[in-house]
Amino acid sequence: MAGKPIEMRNKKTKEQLENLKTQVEETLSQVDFVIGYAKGYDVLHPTPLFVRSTKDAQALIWDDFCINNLATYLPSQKRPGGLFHPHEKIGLVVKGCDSRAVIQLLQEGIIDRENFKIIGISCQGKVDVKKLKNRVPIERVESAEIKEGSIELTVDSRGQKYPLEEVLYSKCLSCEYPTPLIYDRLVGGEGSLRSKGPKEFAQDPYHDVEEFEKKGVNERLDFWEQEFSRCLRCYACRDICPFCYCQFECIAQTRIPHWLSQKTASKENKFFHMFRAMHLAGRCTECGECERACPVDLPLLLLHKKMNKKVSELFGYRSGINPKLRPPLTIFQPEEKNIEEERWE
Amino acid sequence: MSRGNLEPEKEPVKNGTPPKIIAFLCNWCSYVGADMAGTTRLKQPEGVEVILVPCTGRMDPLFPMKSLVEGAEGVLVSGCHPGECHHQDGNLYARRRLEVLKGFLPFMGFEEERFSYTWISASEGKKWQQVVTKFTERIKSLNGKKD
Amino acid sequence: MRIGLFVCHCGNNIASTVDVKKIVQAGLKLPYVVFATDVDYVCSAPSQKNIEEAIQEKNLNRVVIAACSPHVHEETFRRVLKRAGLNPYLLQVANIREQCSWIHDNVIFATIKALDLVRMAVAKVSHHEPLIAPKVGVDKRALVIGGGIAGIQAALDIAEGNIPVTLVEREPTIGGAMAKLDKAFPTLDCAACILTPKMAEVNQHENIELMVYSEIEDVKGYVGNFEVKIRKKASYVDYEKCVGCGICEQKCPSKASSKFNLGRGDGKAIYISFPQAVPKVATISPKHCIYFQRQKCRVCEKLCPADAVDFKMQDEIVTERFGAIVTATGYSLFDYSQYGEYGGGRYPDVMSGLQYERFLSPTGPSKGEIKRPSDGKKPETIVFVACVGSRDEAKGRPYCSAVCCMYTAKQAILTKERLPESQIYVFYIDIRATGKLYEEFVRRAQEEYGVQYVRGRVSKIYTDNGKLKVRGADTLLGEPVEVDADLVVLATGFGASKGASTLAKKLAISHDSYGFFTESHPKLKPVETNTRGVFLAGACQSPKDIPATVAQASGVASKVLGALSKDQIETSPLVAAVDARRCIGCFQCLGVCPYKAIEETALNDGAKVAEIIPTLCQGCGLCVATCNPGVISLNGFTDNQLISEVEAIVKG
Amino acid sequence: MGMNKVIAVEKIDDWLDTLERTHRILAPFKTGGVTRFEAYQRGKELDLERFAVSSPKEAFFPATETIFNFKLGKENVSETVVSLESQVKNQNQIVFGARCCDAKGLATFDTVFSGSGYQDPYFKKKRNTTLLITIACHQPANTCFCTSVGGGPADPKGADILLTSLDDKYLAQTFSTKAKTLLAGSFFTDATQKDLKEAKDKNEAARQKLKTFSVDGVSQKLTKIFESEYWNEKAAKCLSCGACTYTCPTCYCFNLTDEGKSTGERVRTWDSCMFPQFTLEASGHNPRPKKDHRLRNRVNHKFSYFPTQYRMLSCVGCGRCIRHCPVSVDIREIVQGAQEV
Repeated sequence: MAGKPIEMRNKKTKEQLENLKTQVEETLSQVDFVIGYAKGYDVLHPTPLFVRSTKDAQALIWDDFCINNLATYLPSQKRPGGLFHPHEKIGLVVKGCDSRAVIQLLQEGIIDRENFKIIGISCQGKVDVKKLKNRVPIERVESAEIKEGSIELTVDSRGQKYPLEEVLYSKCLSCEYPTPLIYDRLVGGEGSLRSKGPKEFAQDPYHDVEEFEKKGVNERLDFWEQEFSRCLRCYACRDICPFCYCQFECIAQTRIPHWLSQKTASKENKFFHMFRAMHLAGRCTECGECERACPVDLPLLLLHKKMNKKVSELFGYRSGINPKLRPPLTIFQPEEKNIEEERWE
Repeated sequence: MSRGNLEPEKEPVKNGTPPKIIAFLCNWCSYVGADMAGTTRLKQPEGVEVILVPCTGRMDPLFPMKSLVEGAEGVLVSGCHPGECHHQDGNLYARRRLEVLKGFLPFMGFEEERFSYTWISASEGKKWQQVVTKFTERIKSLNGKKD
Repeated sequence: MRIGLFVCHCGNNIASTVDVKKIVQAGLKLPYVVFATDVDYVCSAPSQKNIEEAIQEKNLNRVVIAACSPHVHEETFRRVLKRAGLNPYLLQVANIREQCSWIHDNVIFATIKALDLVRMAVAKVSHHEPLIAPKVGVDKRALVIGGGIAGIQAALDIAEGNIPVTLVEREPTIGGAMAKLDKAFPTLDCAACILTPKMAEVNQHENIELMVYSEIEDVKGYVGNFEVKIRKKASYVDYEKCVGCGICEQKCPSKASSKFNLGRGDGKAIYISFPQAVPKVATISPKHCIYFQRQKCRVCEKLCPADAVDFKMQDEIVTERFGAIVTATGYSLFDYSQYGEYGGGRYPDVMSGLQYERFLSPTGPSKGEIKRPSDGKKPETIVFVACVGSRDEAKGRPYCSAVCCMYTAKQAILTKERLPESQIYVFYIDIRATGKLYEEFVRRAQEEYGVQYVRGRVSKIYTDNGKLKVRGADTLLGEPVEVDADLVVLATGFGASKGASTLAKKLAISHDSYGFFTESHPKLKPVETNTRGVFLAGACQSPKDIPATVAQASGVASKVLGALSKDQIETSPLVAAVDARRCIGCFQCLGVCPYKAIEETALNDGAKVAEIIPTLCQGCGLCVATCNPGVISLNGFTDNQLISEVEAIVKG
Repeated sequence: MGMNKVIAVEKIDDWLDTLERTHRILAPFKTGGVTRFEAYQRGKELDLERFAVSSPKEAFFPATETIFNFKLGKENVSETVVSLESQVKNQNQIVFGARCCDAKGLATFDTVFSGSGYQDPYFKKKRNTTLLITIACHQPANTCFCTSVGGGPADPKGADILLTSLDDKYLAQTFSTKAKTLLAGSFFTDATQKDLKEAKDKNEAARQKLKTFSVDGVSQKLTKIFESEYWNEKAAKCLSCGACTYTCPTCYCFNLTDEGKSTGERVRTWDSCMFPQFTLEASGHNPRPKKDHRLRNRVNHKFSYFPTQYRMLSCVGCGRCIRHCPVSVDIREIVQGAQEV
């Protein structure tokens, strides 16, 4: 099919990949390793790649499935003795939504700006593999390609086609920051992507929260009762979250303090997810990794988006946007504008 | 809610039993205010049981959350008025944390009326009686709707 | 675990609505409760003895006492455990009186609730650990902030107890408001005559270090170990060399309003506040000094015989350690210009009580001669208006300032003595004359000196061709009254001294909404604050007259001497501690601690973790609720203890 | 010799209904977009095509299991007595729709819980009353590698009955005496030689679809490279969560805790060697503080420690640990990579 105009989107992605490789190689001199994406066990599942040499860099990929929020590896620099990569200088490939996590971590002071280098890469929205999973047996996918605004998959050597706005992540459909808010280098140029990215598909980011809030209280109670009965307590949602950097000391598993047991009863699971939402209030940057990591597809992002909606209503604060702001629950105002004392008369 | 292992001769009047409400009171203001309501014999419903905390700053939102998840019918938190906290900033941090919790609980299927926080100084025994009576009524009306 | 349960009847205070016997029966069924009994008055001496015996006989290692509020007798019962050889913190008090028997009528429900409270106490006490109150050394030195009569008296009494005192005063001289008075009621002694000897004594006392023209910059530490930074403001005159001859003040060409005379009467850029000032030294006010404003003049530098003027002086910060701190920062006058209807601030012949006192004083602007500021003439009719900025809800000043009725009567008598033929009116609401010989004093003003007391508020003061028209009402006659006055004195009430709330923040003490510092207990601990080691004396706590102020000053001195008499002090063990092994080094706790009691430290593998200084920690628990991994525990209120109480209620 | 019967696809639901009267049936159902083993209920959407998230080990090794209930009572006033009361329900179970790898995983549990050493009564009671009806796998996923670890898409090992799909009907072969009772009844007709041949061909075709790699000598090689930097590289991206172990059909580690104060229960819950708390000692020392230690341990356990002790791999190649890993750590790549270090 020579001569057919290559999909504009794919052309951009390919250029970015070439540019990314050179940027990563240049960054190698300033850091111990750079984390990017490599081909995973199938075309739909890229996997984080730790690049330590130009040879490793050749394995770098960049496509419509590279979704991992690599900022989750940053807090590990803080503590030698325990966590992942104590005191090594890290380079990181960071998309727009991931960059909010980097900024929020800076705001919380758990990482030091000079300990890492950010290779920002502007993004055109990523395909949500779980939306594909509900439509086709993705465990037997052979190929996947974007063509004229749709994705074409071959499974069991049969072609399937779905329009992009049906399969992109919901966070991408309402994306406000396709270009990273913080970076040392930018791949794919900033100018051309100043447009809001896939805005034309845009939805209000909190429409699902508002829908859920319309339900009656018992309906909501039963919904969570039913959802949380599936939770295995594997803690993948906690361990992938960039802000759960106290994962190895988490009170979900301690006896002192003993807030809950490891029983997988719906009540205990519910309490775990509720207190995690409380701990993330005014911090979570809605990257959606917890929902992606959950083996039993719990609607976890809904929880954290509700909390962020409440925090922004009360304190007008959105996480991970302005590095100078202190997270709202670590400060207070003598007079709170949006909090009225309850009237008892 | 079982009544512990007290076996009174006759089971108390079922529908008359006041709903059980947990009240976390700060040591310097609200607990003293509740004591003052006691010294002035201001009658109150029998369901409110007080847990003493050194300051509302100590109030981890997980305590009201755990109380409600474990089945408490209502949770109250009260401390010194903003600006008069014995420990300076305790109630000012608590106000933000508890307001966020108050907005989150209904989303998880708890009626909004089941959790409340307020400020009661050491001399406001009367206000404490009012808060406790009003709050118990609210919980009773909720239970009324339920069964 | 062997828990003893003691349920009190409290006469019939508890027994009237709580079936105590049933609580004891049910209590015996609770796990680990091996002994339970009811007691008539558990706080009585014999009952305390019985508890001690029960502890030893039944070798109890936990005690639950179901009685009145812990605020009443927790300390008492801790001493009981101590005497019985048991760690005093293995105790939990269940409040079944103020928060149960006294507020309920239905015996069944009250008993059920009382049992719940007992079950909560048993559940919590089973998590209690023995706690040892840490002992700390004591710096046997005292700091007194404020050099008015309260500060002076406190400093002298403390110094007499052989404790070195540092007296810090923000003005260039001590004496405070009292130094501004001409006479003091009810004895009409000359205020200076009774004050200046004490001021001199302060200056010469070998145990008192005087730091004038200085302010408190920062306070750290805790009882026995305060570290205070004091800012010695640049006075541009070397106090060591200056002999107070006053030549500089005479020759200084600048014009300034005299701060000491509250803006009435002129003063100079370089000044000595008043003749009997202690220390008698000059100070330069940069705002009015021609050299500072226009880099010219320096007359004072040339003429000073002692070569004491030094324009290059800088503020100096001095850090000193103290065991106790006394705040005696006095009061400020209510700003009467807020009463537009009284013409305050617009009419020169309407002034505050203290300004009028300056006119009465021989060291005042008119050398004691009563003259109308506007035209210097002798006033024939003088009107005093009581309760200006006191007992006035509308102006946000509902309280009574305690002294205005008395100083108004005094000023009326002094005026009548100097202007016998003058006619004096006093508009008042109620006369407050409660001190010794106070009522008789006011009666003398009315009968002997013919001062005309008119009961009613003044509604308006306005000028009509040179005359001040004072319109009010006479509620006894039930008719309006209008007086043409030559001079009006507003008996202005007390407010907190300027900067009181900033000082309160530095001392970690609280204050009410008017800025008066909060005492630990209005009746039983009037001179202490809720922050151990910080004491109060005088008007900074609430408006009061000189006799009450001096009494409080001597009272606070005994408190300070008591606190500093021991070589070691026990601080509360109910403080927080970090489990360094589990701390992840996010330091959110450090960010919220109101007492700056948390520091960064490093483990041997280089990991940075938080560490709490037990003696700085006041046990508020803010860091515990902030620590997401639950790594900080607060003795007496750990997460597991509070959770066990919640579960005792919910799970029954 | 086992029986060979045939049952029409539309008869499966009726068959399950009759079985349900005498057995608790656990089968893969789709709820909330997730296929997982749940108790049978008429009307639930049975999903035999997609892979269940976690394995059917739930049937005999549940995520939460009460070992016994305790109650602190009082004989006489002064000393507290603990009364224990444990009830293990006697319940006939059927695991319907497990894959051959899941069934083979059962062998690991049998070795550990009722092998030569300590016999776990809770496991044994459930194991003896549970029948496995597995289904041959004709469309393996791209993460499956059962043939590389001594298994196969139609390997009957561990199964009581093996169903092989023949388009509109299933061939049902029994491999245990108890299984024969399940095939009575009108739903079944005898299988013909044609059916058996067709099944054999389908199973062989499925086997061809799978790429096989060799694991010879892996156990010894893993021991050799224990100290190598290899593990640091492989574990770099790992988040040290429990998704791989909790969905794995052969992971059997658990935790025992007492919950409750005056009344409560001792409860057994799943635990994961990937959590740091797994090896945290009371002293605070942790022999495996870093995630590369833990990943090395997980792979070594499956491919070195267990085989050395019980002479069989404890990995059945189901690929769940790959599919459910949030960062796609691939155990195949680790094992093959280890051979070249």
